[in-house]
Amino acid sequence: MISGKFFAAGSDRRIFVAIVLLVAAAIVVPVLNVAVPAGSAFHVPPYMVALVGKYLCYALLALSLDLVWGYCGILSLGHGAFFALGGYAMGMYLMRQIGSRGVYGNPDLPDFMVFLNWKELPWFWYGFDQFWFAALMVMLVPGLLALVFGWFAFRSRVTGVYLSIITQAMTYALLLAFFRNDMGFGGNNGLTDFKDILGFNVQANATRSALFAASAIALALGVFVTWLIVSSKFGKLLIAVRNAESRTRFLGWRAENVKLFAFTVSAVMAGIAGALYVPQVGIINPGEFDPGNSIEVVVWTAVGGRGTIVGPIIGALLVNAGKSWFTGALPELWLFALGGLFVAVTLFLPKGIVGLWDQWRDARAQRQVSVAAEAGTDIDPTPPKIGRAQSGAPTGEWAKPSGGPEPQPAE
Amino acid sequence: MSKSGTILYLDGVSVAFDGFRAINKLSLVLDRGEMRAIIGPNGAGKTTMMDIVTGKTRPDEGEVFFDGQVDLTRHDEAEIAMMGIGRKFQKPTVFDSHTVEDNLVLSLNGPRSIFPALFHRRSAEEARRIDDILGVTRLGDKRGALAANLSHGQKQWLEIGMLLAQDPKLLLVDEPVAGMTDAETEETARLLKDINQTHSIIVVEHDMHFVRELGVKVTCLHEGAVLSEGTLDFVSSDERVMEVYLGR
Amino acid sequence: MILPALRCPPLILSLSKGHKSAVFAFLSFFLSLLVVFTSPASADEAALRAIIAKFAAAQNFKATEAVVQELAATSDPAVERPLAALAEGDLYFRKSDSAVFIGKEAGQAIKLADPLTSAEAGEEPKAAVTKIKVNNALRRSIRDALGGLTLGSPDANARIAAADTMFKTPVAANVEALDAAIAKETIGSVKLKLEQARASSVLVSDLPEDEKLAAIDVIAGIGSRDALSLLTGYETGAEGALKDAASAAVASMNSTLALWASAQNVWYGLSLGSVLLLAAIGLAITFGVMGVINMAHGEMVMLGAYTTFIVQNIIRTSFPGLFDWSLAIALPLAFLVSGAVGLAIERGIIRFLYGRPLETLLATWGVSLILQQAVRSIFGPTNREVGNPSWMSGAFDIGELSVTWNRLWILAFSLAVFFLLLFVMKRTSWGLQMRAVTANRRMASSMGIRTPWVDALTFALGSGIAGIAGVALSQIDNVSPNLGQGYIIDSFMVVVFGGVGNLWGTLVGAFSLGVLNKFLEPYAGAVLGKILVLVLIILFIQKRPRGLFALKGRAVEA
Amino acid sequence: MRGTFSTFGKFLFASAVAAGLGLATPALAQEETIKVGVLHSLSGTMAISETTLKDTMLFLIEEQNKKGGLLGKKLEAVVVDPASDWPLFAEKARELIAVDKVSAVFGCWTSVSRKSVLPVFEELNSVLFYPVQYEGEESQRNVFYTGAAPNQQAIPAVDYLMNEEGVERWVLAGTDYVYPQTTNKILQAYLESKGVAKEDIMINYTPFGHSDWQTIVTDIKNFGSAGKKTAVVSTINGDANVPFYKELGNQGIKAEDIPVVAFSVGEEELAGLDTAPLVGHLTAWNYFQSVDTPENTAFIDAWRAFTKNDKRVTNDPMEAHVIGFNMWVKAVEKAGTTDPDAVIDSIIGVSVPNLTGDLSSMMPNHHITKPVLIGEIQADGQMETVWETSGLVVGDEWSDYLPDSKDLIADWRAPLSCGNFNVATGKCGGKGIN
Repeated sequence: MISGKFFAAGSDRRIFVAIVLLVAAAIVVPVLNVAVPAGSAFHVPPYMVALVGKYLCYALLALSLDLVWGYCGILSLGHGAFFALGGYAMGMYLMRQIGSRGVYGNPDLPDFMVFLNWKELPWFWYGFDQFWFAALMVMLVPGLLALVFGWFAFRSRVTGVYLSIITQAMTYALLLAFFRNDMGFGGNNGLTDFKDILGFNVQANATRSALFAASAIALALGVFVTWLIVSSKFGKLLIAVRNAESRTRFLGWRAENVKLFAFTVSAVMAGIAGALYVPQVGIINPGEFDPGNSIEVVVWTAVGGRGTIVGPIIGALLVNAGKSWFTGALPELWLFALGGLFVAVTLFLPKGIVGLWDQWRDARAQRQVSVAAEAGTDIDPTPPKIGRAQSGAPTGEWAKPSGGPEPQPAE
Repeated sequence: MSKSGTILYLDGVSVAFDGFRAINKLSLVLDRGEMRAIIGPNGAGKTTMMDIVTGKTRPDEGEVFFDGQVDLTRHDEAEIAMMGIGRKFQKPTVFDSHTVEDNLVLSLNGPRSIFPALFHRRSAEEARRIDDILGVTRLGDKRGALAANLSHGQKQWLEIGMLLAQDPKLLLVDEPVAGMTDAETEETARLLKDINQTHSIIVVEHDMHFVRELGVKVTCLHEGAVLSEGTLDFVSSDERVMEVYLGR
Repeated sequence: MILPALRCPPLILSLSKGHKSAVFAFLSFFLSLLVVFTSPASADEAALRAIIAKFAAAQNFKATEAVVQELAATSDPAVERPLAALAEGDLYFRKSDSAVFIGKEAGQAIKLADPLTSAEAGEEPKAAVTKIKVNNALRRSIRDALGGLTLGSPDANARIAAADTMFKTPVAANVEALDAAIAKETIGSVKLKLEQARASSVLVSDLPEDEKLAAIDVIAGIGSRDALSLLTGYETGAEGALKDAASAAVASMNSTLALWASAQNVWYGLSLGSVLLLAAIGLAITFGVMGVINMAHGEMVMLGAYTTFIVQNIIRTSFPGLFDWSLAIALPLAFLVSGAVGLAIERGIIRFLYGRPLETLLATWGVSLILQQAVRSIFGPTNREVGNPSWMSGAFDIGELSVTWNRLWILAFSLAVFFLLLFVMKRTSWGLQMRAVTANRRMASSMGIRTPWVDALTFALGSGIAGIAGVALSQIDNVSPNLGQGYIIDSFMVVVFGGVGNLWGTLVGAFSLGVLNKFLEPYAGAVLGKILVLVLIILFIQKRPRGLFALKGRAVEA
Repeated sequence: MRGTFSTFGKFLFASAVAAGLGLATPALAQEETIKVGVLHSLSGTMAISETTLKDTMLFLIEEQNKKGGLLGKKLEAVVVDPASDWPLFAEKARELIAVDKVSAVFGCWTSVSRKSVLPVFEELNSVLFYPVQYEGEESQRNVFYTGAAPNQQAIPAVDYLMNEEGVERWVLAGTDYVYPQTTNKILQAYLESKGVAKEDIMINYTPFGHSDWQTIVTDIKNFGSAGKKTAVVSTINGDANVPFYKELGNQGIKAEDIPVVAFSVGEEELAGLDTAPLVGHLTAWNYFQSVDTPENTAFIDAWRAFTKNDKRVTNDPMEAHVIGFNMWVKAVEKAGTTDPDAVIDSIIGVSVPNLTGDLSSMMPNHHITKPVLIGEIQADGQMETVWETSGLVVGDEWSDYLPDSKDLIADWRAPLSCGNFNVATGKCGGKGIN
């Protein structure tokens, strides 16, 4: 039924295209990496596989933020926390896989516990030697945190700035907590020196390609699931909550449950992104909880265009590619470029790249309509559902302090 | 006063914001099937009264009962809406980035939990009701238009349509005809009277022409309490009412 | 060994209680006068020179220490000059002839002076002389030796300093000297100090037990940390009735000190609160009043701190005499610099974003990155030195409460800024306009208020105040490009906790978070304490979704 | 439909291609050069320390080129900015080795950044020179540790305090991360082995960037008033030091009463501080700018000329890079190639002059020999050496004071070629349970 709707209705081509591209990348890139000889022009170097694989995880993270921010108006400044928790769950599995190959050769304890003189494995490390358990935790831990946090916050109707700030407080508190060596997660150094994943060497080229493919498929699935959610009646409800939360209440909807569901699903997606990220970069440490990281995710989403599903993916890929390039080519200048980008995007591209594209297409359609109208024909410009759904900036509760909107040059 | 037979029963209700008494020992009773018009100058407490009935604001003291037995002060907005109290806001509040049709889809009465919404498919019955409502509210040709692009009057109609879709027992309608043409105003009055055949209604309105058109009992609020109650002619000839509206 | 000091003629000395360096500077100065105008009834000068010459041969600290002791044992006031110079690291010997001099660096050369008479003795290149090294242990010995020599000083402060030194380093031999000094003493407060010093010396002497018991009483009466330290040390080695008396005294002092400790904690909490208040108060304007989520707020603070650095730099190179005024000069400049940058940000970026507060978050985050990197490019990535003016250095005691001057000034300053701001907002027409624009932009503009200018100036005011905060924070924190980052999250927490749009909320929020933090710290540790505070804020916001001092009523709910 | 497809296809691939092209461009050099990677943060929180090391590397490479380069080729520095972001360190390391094809990398400051790049160096088989003092407990085939191990810094400092200052009571204060935790574990074991009672050791951890030191300084003061001579061993990191020392100064804690010995405070950190109230507090390093040797004077002069700043300070990690770079140059000359395997073999036993007037040698455990200097802070922000080891100390990668590491040694010479050889079991691989 669901897939029937997806393929038959063709309701948003760009979703379809994105999924096809991602699946294609998941197949083609590993093949070009592993099977094509290194000298060939079609060879994808392992370096690129690792790099783009990392970007894809970021893209999934940005997509998860898009679900809550773009569609539901919840600006989470703590999404990096869910990402990091998923990453830690995966990292714990990878640490347990090292077994006695650690530098001290202790079969049970990870190295960092050995040299801090720990005698036995803390209880919360139990079970992580099993992949299925770790995989479950990857989703459960961020999901549960989001559920508990959201249940408190949304039920008490913490909204707008207040919500953003407490999500930031949440990730900041976790950052400080994970820095503590006593927590048993390796402190500042985090978890590293991974050897195997599911019995395959994490550093092997084939494993890396497989992880790349897994990331691409996960992202494709993420796109599909997000699309399913936002194109259902629930998705309409999400947008309704973003537009006028209290109005939905007067219609009998429980806005807090709507938000809670979206927030939890989003956290799970972020957790999965983190879990795929860790084996590819080879380390997870508290730095991922840094509030600055979470703000950067917001920026990727804004650059691509929030509330558009493909926008955040494009934003994450572009900004990170830019960051990779700048930090290598113009290391002294890259913060200027990054900062300038944020300013420029907010000023001139309030709806992001995808929003700009829609605007341009709408303008063209408008011209066609007026031409057609003059010719006496009647063309109905059906507005693209997802792209345009965005058009009202998600002000809602936010607009209050400064009153009515001022002129906005880019609109 | 007995609560039985009433659809809405307010007794001795007071609420204050930072020392300012918005509602002051207000008592108001609406019988089942009744339509009531409420008038009063700005700040008389009309909107706050609606906030109390719909659960947005908790009264400091007093009783608020729905349908003779439900204590509304113990429920929140969503529960109250599910019990059957619908509200149209003074400033038309529709979902701007949804189409007219989707606005109605979200308002149709039915299950209000997450998973049914996630796997919801529109039934023939729902499609028919939407068509009906679009016909009644004359928004048939705007079905696919974004609510944000509607005129003020059309938004008013859409919100009334949303109320209809919700199919509540009691409708609270705040200034339904602001921004409407005379013809539309008359049309709205006719529609409300029509709805009143099967529903109880409270209408807040400044437009005396419209209130006269409705031809129902009128309550005038002032400084959070009932100043005068009766037919429009009775109320408008009340000296205190005249003083409030004209005097100061 | 310090005993012979008593037989010296009284020295004209002025000892300030403050820095050791100051003490030594005074010492040298007055000693030079002394050498010129008095003829010391002293040991033979040649003998002294012979001892001093041994410094050149001292291969290690132990050897140097022996020479110091030998010099001190002469009890000749003239030895204070070379000893003071040694403590300061200013004593050198010439490689060619092993002659010992007092030296002062002058560029690539060392200016030499005679160690006893301070007569100029020419210049040598650095390579031709060797510095006689000194370490903490040596400095301690010298301090003790000099302390004994100043017991008979005509300056009361010098005698108190000497008594304090003797109190901390009790020697049995001091008792006799102190007895004599007590007999001569006329000033009550000094006498008390001398008696305390005597008591500490009595404990280590072989005087009878009842004298020692009396001494324990005297020391217990002081009640300070030093006294406790002394008695605790004594207690471990004592026996019988003396041990019991010491233990009892230690116990009672400990309980008194515990009370003082909680008072101290409150003070620390207030002081931390004042820092939070300073950091947050500008944000209370830009974020609280205007609704701009200004992530570049921390960088405004940083700009203020760098302005202080520049001002001090100019003063250091051009007007060294004005150094104590540097902060006063920096204040208006920091306000102008940060205010101007704020104005530029408002005019250039933020005014296009009113009504879209989330976008202001992104844009100002970008601005903060740019400002950080700009400062890094201009001033370099390392910390810059901003000095404390003398009136902000050091500490004073109220009972056992130790209050540092810089914290006290910052507390006073933060309150002054707060009330000034409150005055501007509540009592001036500008403040009225500001509030009018916030409450209802359209109405305000139709009443003839030029809303764009009010917006711009309000933002500039908030930024300027952040700059002022930077001047104060430069006194206690790093002046580096990362300065602002450290405060931004805390600032937002304070404003949100206190309630957006309410200045009093920010005040109460800052101080309550500060005190809370400081009371958690001793139990939970600094890290866990901070985490707990964050968790409490999160929980608090659930209870009061709009902060401590929320505005109520219909208008608030959008 | 087509339009949509191609546009979004472009978007997706554009990012990948942009990255690929962008990263490949710096490779366009005129003549063949030997590339040297410089992996130090130029932005973010660590820029404060690491930027100087980047400049040092540029300086060293320029000096070497003036001498005619290496193996007849010019050296070329490839500078990247890992931006204090640990995963980015790994990405940039990979970029340097795989894309820029550098022959060796000089970089990292924090342990976590080193840990983050380790797998990359292992996988792509390149060499990293790591110039900062660290907690030890590591010896990796591809990494050369030119900073101090705990036995080259912490233990001599404690010995000094014990012997010269008669300290009996110890406060171990550090930032809560691995280096202080491990160092303090080692010191605690060491102190206890010297007969210090448990209650005479106080351990305190604070978060990164801690700025309110009032309570802790008071605690130190109180701990120090127990009638025994007390000292503070500080492993407080980075930015937290300035407010810590300011608080010490303001609360009037003098070095004569409670000396503080720090392992992470160098000339660079002190440059941001008025040191007059701190005179006499101690630091332990393997190099001070004030060291009076001809090598050091020449180095400082050349460095100041290079940076065009006659006040520019030098510090210990800079010296570590000087030693590491010279060792690498010598090893490459000895091997006749920059091939990492050859260099890894040839560098062991290489000795180069350090700036303190001795010859430092690369030991088989990939750590180097260094003198240990204890210095007192002076009013001008410099350190004055008050004590130094009589000879050079070999870096001990596996501490003898931790139960699980005391049986381990590292020796990268054939045939042992092992980073964690267990002398008790005679096997490579820690406890060697397999």
